[in-house]
Amino acid sequence: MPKTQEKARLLETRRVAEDTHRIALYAPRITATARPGQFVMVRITSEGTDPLLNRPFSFHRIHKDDGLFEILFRVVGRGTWLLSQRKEGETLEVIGPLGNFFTLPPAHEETVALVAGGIGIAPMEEWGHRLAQWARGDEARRVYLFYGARTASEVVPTRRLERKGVTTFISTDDGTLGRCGTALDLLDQTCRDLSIRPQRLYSCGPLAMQAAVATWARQQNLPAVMSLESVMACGIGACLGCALPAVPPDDSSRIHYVHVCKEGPVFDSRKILWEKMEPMPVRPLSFVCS
Amino acid sequence: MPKTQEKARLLETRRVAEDTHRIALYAPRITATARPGQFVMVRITSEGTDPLLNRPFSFHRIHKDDGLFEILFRVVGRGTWLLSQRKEGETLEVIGPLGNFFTLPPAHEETVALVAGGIGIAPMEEWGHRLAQWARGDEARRVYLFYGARTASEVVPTRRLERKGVTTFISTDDGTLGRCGTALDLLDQTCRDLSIRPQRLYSCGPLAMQAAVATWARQQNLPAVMSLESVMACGIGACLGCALPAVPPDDSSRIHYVHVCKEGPVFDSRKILWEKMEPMPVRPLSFVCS
Amino acid sequence: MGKDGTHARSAPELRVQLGPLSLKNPVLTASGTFGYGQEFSDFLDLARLGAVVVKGISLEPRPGNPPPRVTETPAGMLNAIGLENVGVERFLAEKLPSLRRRNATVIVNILGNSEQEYAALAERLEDAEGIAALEVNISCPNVKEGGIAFGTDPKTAARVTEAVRQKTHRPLIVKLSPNVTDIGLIARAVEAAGADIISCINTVSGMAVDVFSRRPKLANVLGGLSGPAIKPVALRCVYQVVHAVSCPVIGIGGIQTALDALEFLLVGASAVQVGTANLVRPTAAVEVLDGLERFLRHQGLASVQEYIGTLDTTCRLPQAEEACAGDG
Amino acid sequence: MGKDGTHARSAPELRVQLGPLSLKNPVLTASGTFGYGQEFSDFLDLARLGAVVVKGISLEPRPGNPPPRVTETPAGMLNAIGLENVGVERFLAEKLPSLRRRNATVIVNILGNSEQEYAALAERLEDAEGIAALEVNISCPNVKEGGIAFGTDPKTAARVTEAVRQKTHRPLIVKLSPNVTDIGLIARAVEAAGADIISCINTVSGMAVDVFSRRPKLANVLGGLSGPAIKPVALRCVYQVVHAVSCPVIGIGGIQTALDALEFLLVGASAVQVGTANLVRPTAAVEVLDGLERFLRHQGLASVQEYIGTLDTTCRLPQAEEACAGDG
Ligand SMILES: Cc1cc2nc3c(=O)[nH]c(=O)nc-3n(C[C@H](O)[C@H](O)[C@H](O)COP(=O)(O)OP(=O)(O)OC[C@H]3O[C@@H](n4cnc5c(N)ncnc54)[C@H](O)[C@@H]3O)c2cc1C
Ligand SMILES: Cc1cc2nc3c(=O)[nH]c(=O)nc-3n(C[C@H](O)[C@H](O)[C@H](O)COP(=O)(O)OP(=O)(O)OC[C@H]3O[C@@H](n4cnc5c(N)ncnc54)[C@H](O)[C@@H]3O)c2cc1C
Ligand SMILES: Cc1cc2nc3c(=O)[nH]c(=O)nc-3n(C[C@H](O)[C@H](O)[C@H](O)COP(=O)(O)O)c2cc1C
Ligand SMILES: Cc1cc2nc3c(=O)[nH]c(=O)nc-3n(C[C@H](O)[C@H](O)[C@H](O)COP(=O)(O)O)c2cc1C
Ligand code: FES
Ligand code: FES
Repeated sequence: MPKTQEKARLLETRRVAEDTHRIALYAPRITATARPGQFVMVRITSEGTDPLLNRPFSFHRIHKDDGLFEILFRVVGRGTWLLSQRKEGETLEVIGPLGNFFTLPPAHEETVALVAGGIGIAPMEEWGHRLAQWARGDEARRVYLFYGARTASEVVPTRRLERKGVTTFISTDDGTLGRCGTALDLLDQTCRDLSIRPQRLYSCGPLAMQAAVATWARQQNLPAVMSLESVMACGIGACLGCALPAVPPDDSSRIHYVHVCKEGPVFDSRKILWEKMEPMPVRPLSFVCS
Repeated sequence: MPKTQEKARLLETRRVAEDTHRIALYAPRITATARPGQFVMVRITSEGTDPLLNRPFSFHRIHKDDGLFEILFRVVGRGTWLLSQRKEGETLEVIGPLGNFFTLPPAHEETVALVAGGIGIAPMEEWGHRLAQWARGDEARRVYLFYGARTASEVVPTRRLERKGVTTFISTDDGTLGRCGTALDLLDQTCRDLSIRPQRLYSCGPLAMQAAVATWARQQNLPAVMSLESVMACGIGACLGCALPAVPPDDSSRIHYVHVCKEGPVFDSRKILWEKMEPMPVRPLSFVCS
Repeated sequence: MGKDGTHARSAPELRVQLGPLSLKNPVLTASGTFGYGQEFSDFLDLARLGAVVVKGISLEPRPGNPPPRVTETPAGMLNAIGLENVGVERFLAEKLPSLRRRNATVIVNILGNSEQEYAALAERLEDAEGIAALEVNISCPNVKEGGIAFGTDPKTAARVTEAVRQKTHRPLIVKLSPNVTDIGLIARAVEAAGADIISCINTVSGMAVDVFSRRPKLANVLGGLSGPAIKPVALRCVYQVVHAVSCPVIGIGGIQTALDALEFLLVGASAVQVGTANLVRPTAAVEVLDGLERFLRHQGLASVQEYIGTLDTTCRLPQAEEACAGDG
Repeated sequence: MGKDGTHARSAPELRVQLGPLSLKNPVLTASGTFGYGQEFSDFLDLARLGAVVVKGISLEPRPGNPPPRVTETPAGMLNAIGLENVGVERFLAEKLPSLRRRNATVIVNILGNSEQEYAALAERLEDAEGIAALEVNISCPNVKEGGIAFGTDPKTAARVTEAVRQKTHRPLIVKLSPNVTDIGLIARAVEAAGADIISCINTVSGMAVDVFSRRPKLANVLGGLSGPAIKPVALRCVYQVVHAVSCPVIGIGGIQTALDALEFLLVGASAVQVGTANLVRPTAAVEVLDGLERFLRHQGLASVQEYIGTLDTTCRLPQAEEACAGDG
């Protein structure tokens, strides 16, 4: 899967929930080898050298036949704000596909759960699709999605996944849609209530949620496959900027880091040192964008 | 005339000659007190801090009744290139009106000549208008325009001025339109050929041309009023960046500078130390813009 | 509940005390980027500002450097104005009265090429009314020592500070250059020599050239870099100075917005100066001030003082020993 | 006549000779921004580059600093990677062979925390095949002297240089830090101590904080500023070093385009390194190379050598005496 730098044409841009946008990019070379869980680096500026760095976004939907993919993003700062201002017909420089990807569950597993918090839903759509295909190969297979958002207006529609056969549960922190609580509450309670026993979790969301899901999975003795974030400069393994604290291969106590863009973004949750992670600061949009 | 910072709406943008654009800006507060010869500072970037500084442009046309003015500019670097990419409906931050302005000839003068080289035509349109009005006040008054460009494709149409009664002569360096030669050749030859005896010159154009016009005016013992350029940061007299070498008020030999944005941009040519001026470097567009 | 989700309160207290200098708010304008104040009176009310720091004044008027004097760089600009100024006499006769009429709090930035010049300036200004403080620009070359800037050596920096200190009872601000190996060292030297307040940074030494004409973009060849580009350098210098001295510090460098100003307050500056931003948006300083107040309300803080110096640098993870700090 | 109005000619000569080091062209990649080369092999042909300077190598592997390690700044970025690297043994076993397979010209950047470590590294690398030169990063803290960086003092800078010089016959490049009062002084010291070539600049010390969480944006608090923002500083340093020494100089700092690279060549650098730009556009270095060739054709120059150091700094106007160069 060679990495490519491609001038992508912005085919469609759509606001799909509060501060959340989906854009379709025509980039046949990148699309040709894209796999769910991988990401692209998107050049934000067209005008000068500020903002300087590209921003990473997961493949949200991959349309191989059309040579295009979609990304779904939340406006959290200047880069994403500027991206939300881009218009159809403009071009964006994109580098990809980058990083590793989700792999199908081993043969003996039948029930898997996707867990998504907030914009963590982004990579789950394409991956949910593939898992739905996987489930169609065997009657006993089940795919669940547990999707938590802060409030109803931020919930990205999941109809497409449901239609494909992914059983979807939704919660919001404030109870304005679905169950009231976090994605983990949702997962935990729903599994109890409906006696669902996932054999594997695929999770994406904010650090605090991911850490909680990791703990839950450990308690349940389940593997949890996580798509993680980190501040990135290059996305191609060159700068070593995207390090996260991890369990060293030799299980010693020495300092060890993994790199989200190279060994990730998809990790086995047991390999990450959750308690050592620095949370991403959250900045009120009213101060950051204009 | 208070200076104002105004969010101007870009009403119309039009390519009027090769690499030359005219844009109309709705900015009623600035327009209200704008006078020919003055200029505005235009904020180029909408995205970040690069390019950082505003760019100066002369009033090309002032439409008091409509609360709008037009600027005419040539693409010579990144800032003007980005400006040429702006679309109707966008807003631009503009500061103005700035600097001093052209004043009408003293009562005893009847024949005046405008001399414009290249994009130096920009301020001459509005000023030509006012002079045409002035000429209408007295039968003996005459206004001529001597306009030199590099080549036919770069000539900005002057019909509007001609219709108002400004007798216009055009030259191009390569002879593709009008007389072959510089604006000064044009001025000199036409005055000889047609026995025109201007009593005053108003001139705007590249430094080399301005210096030549200044010398010619001195030989003819004519006052030459010149709109000059300099690299600017603020345009409001705060940074002292836009200095040009000038004759000191006491006519001594000590070092003296005038500031284009404050004491200018309109100067009496005899006040400028032409031989000490540093020319603005010219950069091939193919390397500078993308 | 307010719009931002916090409780409405009375206006946060913006007053700051910098040693002997009390300012109505911590937003000042930086010397050389705000003229003599009057250039901005069409755009804002000078009386609203914490203070106006005027263009650097010398004993005699100076013509400044030949043009070109300014040029743009990525997210910044270079200047080599050459300290053009009207000289102290015209300043006192024309500029200061105009500032006072507008009720501006005035800080006078002074410069010279010898200790004597600095001292003479301080003396000349001592009796003038309406000057809140002196700010000493020590980035000027010391002609007695081969033109090396006073501010690059702790000894000469201290001597200039002392010379001024002896001639003034006014609050004394010394303004440091970032173009040194150890800014903390210079800071300690000027504090010991009598500075009440330290302001930093002055511009970063830089250069630009035109590849087609093969000429420098500034006639002076070298110039001072300012603007957003230098903000990380300025913040680092302020952080180092705050940890080196006990006197209050004024942060300068690349401040365009309230968030930029807050970064300096967070690392421990008691006030800030807005510089190059004034040249780009003449209303920049009051916009910073308004944004600062809005931020304090949003964060539920009763005063700016509560925010100053509250940076939390504890690290969750052990640092790699012997790492080359900040070098890859 | 060509499209640009100049006569078509044979391809301009790009080869440059830097003392003992001959390079096929003057466009190199900067250490730490190009990984070990292989990360870029999908994007460009490594063999086209003047040289690949690899990520700094130490005797032992290093884990690097805790995250966050990078953050964006206006037209720049800060990094505090903490010199994470695989160590010299894995470099020789895995990385160097991969680079050689791709026919890259390899320059090895080395770092340590004592003269002994630098010397030991040079010794270990001496017999390896396929190394065109060593580049010594002297921005690392000297643990014996309280962690002050070797590169900030002419004496320690010279001692590291000598230590490496004694162990290597290879062309020796010493890479200078801009975080000093007088970079010319350091340059002269390392030249006298045996450096064949000087490269500059390493990153500028800087800092960034988050005003909402009140935390530094880098876990290491301080970081190194790179990218377009620092180009004017880098250019000034190169100018100063070129005038201080007689050995060849490699220019580094904020180079994104061919025009940027040409600015460094114009002030006298014999080659350049593209750094942060690689992170933004992985094809940046070859784009610089292509643009350079296009420029030379456009200007009708037969070789890059004809262009190097041809800056014309004569001034038409008298400088104001005693002006504070570059400070307002
Ligand atoms: C592999 C990967 C895949 C991602 N996929 C998506 C996606 O599909 N949709 C989506 O909306 N977001 C995704 N992100 C996060 C996205 O990259 C950031 O939200 C974006 O870079 C913020 O840019 P900004 O300029 O708007 O914010 P900034 O102004 O740069 O920062 C604003 C906030 O965003 C945080 N932030 C900055 N950089 C990153 C980063 N690289 N990762 C996470 N947070 C960051 C900052 O800490 C800060 O709190 C992904 C991140 C990674 C690493
Ligand atoms: C008072 C005044 C009025 C002006 N009116 C007009 C006008 O009506 N129409 C028009 O097309 N141009 C006008 N100019 C020139 C215009 O401001 C410059 O062409 C513009 O700033 C270049 O910006 P840039 O980013 O495209 O070029 P840059 O990339 O900044 O520079 C490209 C070239 O333009 C030159 N340049 C840079 N700044 C200036 C400057 N302030 N003045 C002159 N040249 C500069 C540079 O030396 C260089 O050769 C005026 C300039 C002044 C001072
Ligand atoms: C992420 C990163 C890592 C770096 N690592 C090293 C290093 O290991 N050794 C070194 O000498 N310089 C290192 N540098 C400095 C660069 O080689 C270069 O000197 C500096 O970034 C300035 O150039 P630029 O502005 O083009 O990036 C690093 C820079 C960056 C941005
Ligand atoms: C055009 C200009 C002129 C300046 N003149 C002076 C001066 O006279 N005295 C002084 O101490 N600093 C002077 N400075 C430095 C500024 O006061 C300030 O320290 C520096 O620009 C950094 O802040 P900024 O990035 O916000 O501009 C000048 C800066 C600029 C841009
Ligand atoms: S972002 Fe550069 S190595 Fe991962
Ligand atoms: S441009 Fe700032 S004083 Fe003229």
